[in-house]
Amino acid sequence: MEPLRQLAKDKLSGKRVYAVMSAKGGVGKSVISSLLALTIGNTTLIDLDIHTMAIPKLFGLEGKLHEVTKNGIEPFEVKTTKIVSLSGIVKDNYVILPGENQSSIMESLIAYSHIDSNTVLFDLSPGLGDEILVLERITDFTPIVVTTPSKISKRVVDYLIRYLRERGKEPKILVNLAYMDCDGKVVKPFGEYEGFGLPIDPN
Amino acid sequence: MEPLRQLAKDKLSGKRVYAVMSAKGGVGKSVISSLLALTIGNTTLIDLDIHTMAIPKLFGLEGKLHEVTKNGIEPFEVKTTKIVSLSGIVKDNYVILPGENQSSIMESLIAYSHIDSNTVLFDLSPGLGDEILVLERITDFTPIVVTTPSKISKRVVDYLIRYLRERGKEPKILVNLAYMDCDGKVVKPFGEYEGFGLPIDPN
Amino acid sequence: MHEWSVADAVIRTVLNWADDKKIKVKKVVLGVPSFSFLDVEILKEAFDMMKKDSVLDEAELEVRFKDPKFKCKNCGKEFSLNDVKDQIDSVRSEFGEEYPMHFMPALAPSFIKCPYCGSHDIVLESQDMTIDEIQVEENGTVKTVSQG
Amino acid sequence: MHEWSVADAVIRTVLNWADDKKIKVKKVVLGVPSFSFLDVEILKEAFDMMKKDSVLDEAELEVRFKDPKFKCKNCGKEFSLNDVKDQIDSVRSEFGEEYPMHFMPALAPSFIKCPYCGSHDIVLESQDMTIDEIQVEENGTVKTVSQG
Ligand SMILES: Nc1ncnc2c1ncn2[C@@H]1O[C@H](COP(=O)(O)OP(=O)(O)O)[C@@H](O)[C@H]1O
Ligand SMILES: Nc1ncnc2c1ncn2[C@@H]1O[C@H](COP(=O)(O)OP(=O)(O)O)[C@@H](O)[C@H]1O
Ligand SMILES: [Mg+2]
Ligand SMILES: [Mg+2]
Ligand SMILES: [Mg+2]
Ligand SMILES: [Mg+2]
Ligand code: NI
Ligand code: NI
Ligand SMILES: [Zn+2]
Ligand SMILES: [Zn+2]
Repeated sequence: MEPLRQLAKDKLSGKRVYAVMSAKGGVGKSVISSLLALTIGNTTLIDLDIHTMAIPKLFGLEGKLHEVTKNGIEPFEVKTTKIVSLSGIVKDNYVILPGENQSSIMESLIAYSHIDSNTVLFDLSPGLGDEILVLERITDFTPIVVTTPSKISKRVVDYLIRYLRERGKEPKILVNLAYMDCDGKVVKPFGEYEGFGLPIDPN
Repeated sequence: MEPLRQLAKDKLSGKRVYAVMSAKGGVGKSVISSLLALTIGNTTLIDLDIHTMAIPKLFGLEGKLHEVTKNGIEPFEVKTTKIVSLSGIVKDNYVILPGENQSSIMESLIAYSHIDSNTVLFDLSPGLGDEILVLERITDFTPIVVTTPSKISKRVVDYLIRYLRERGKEPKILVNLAYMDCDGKVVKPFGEYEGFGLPIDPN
Repeated sequence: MHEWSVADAVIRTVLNWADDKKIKVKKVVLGVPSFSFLDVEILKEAFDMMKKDSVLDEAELEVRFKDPKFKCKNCGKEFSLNDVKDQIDSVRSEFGEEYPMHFMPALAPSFIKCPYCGSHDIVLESQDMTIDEIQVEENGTVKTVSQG
Repeated sequence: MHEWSVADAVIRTVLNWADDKKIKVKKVVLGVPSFSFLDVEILKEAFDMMKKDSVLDEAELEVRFKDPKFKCKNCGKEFSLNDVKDQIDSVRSEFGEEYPMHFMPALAPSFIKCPYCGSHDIVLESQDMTIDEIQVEENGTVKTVSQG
């Protein structure tokens, strides 16, 4: 009997839930989840990376604390995107924690958020741990897996793809940092790739 | 009374220990720790990223299992670098785990490794969690913090730098993916930086 | 105001557990870590407002505070809440009512250092919110169901 | 061969604990998870070889196997080792003697799925190797020191 688990499940029930994931760090999960949320519109973007807390940094919301009402943690609003992050709870403190505390914090963040959009998008931390296990026991999500073209990234991300397929989920795969425009010449600094790739874009 | 902790402590006692770290993923920790190990020479490189396990992938050692002798887990040898990784235990299986199991595995990997070099170098996973807490309770290490020039990376890495300084450790900071040579023109796709920066180098 | 979310969580959990059992819930006992500083009056008010027209209609909420035991994984020493009172007061002072551990007691290691060695490598007993007991009336009899 | 490292860990830990106490250790009781399949004969042989010329010189090593209880955090069901025997046998078959959980019982969730819902989100009780008891002789008396 777990109150937080129950509340988190109920908050996500009936929603369209996406998780931007990778087993590898620095592939662009946070950048892509932010762009996706803005593009889809009317979306709640929940930052589940409890150590990095990058999403508010990407939106210029650093140092801001979430307001709390009877409905729970009120997201920051940027256009039609509603953002929830642990940094809105801890302000500019670092979050250092033993592993056993992670899942409770992730469940709490979801459970206590005021979610009134029909679409919810999660930005996950790297690794294959509680971020995935917590999400799996709370909701049926659609995985969006991000990789870069590098051999390392592909092999590491393959762990996640295999895991997801074993669990009956077919991920959508995005290749980021695929190429760069060097004065009209296409350069691929991180390796070759197939399909659609997102460019390295300083903007 | 913790047997693994004691054994790990004893294995590292009297060694010169470095930890290549970052709170941010994909900044080049694994690439840099590999280059450092090869450069320093006569070094044991221990891959503490238990989910990614990138080091053997960088050295072309994927799929290989560690030999185990009376001295423990025997490292893979590449020139004078000795490599230990969880992938040498689990082969090509993914490692998915709840957070509470992480620290035991990290301690075990260190405790059971055959370490006979005077220098030990750890490649850490991103995040601010057990990887740092485990290392701190086992050994006095020198932190080498890796960042990229991007604002996000700098702000996230600042969490780690603050934490380390609070613990009385002054980190050496490396800026990676600092610039790229676009046909003789220097391009900085991830932002501005100060001091010495390592280039984006497809080689 | 976070108390409203806590009441919501309790009610939803008990409703989910009750499901289609033919029962009336008479009492719910909630265990919370003392350093979350939940406001019991607001919590009960929220509970009473939100429980209406359900099997919890007549239920009473009892809140029991748990003082955690702390153990440092760096130096091995154990300590109590009293030993870190100043640290906790300092955090509350910085943040006000909705301070981080009000929402998430599990954040304690990020904000508390071992009073002996200064490490954040701290494990807490009883850091979670738990439903410890439910009293139900079934066929005219009141019985207690214990939970973990 | 990993048993040699286990013996090494036990000896170093007891030596560290004994420090400069004026004692003789008579017995050490080691608790290990049964599914690590440590070879007790090799373990004792290694212990006897490595304990020489120390306060453990006359010590006996007793090994007690612990059967873990498993709980799935996805569906909530509990199960025993017997319920996952086939899965464990399959991993041992793939890897041989030095299979992953031989070294690190804590790796079990990566290799075992809940027999009810297939999830890897599994928590184990008793997954760690523990020194449960030390018997010492001090001033001619044998007494038992219990550990966690
Ligand atoms: N397409 C892109 N072009 C240029 N920079 C990018 C792109 N995608 C990500 N980045 C940068 O790469 C770094 C890692 O991106 P981030 O979204 O934080 O990755 P992750 O969330 O996977 O760790 C950040 O500094 C970010 O600004
Ligand atoms: N200086 C560099 N030039 C080009 N590619 C690099 C450089 N440093 C790292 N990379 C690539 O960037 C990605 C991330 O590097 P990695 O060492 O795995 O980072 P981390 O260990 O911090 O996650 C890898 O694909 C790697 O090959
Ligand atoms: Mg991110
Ligand atoms: Mg993790
Ligand atoms: Mg790495
Ligand atoms: Mg981590
Ligand atoms: Ni409140
Ligand atoms: Ni063995
Ligand atoms: Zn301490
Ligand atoms: Zn299950």
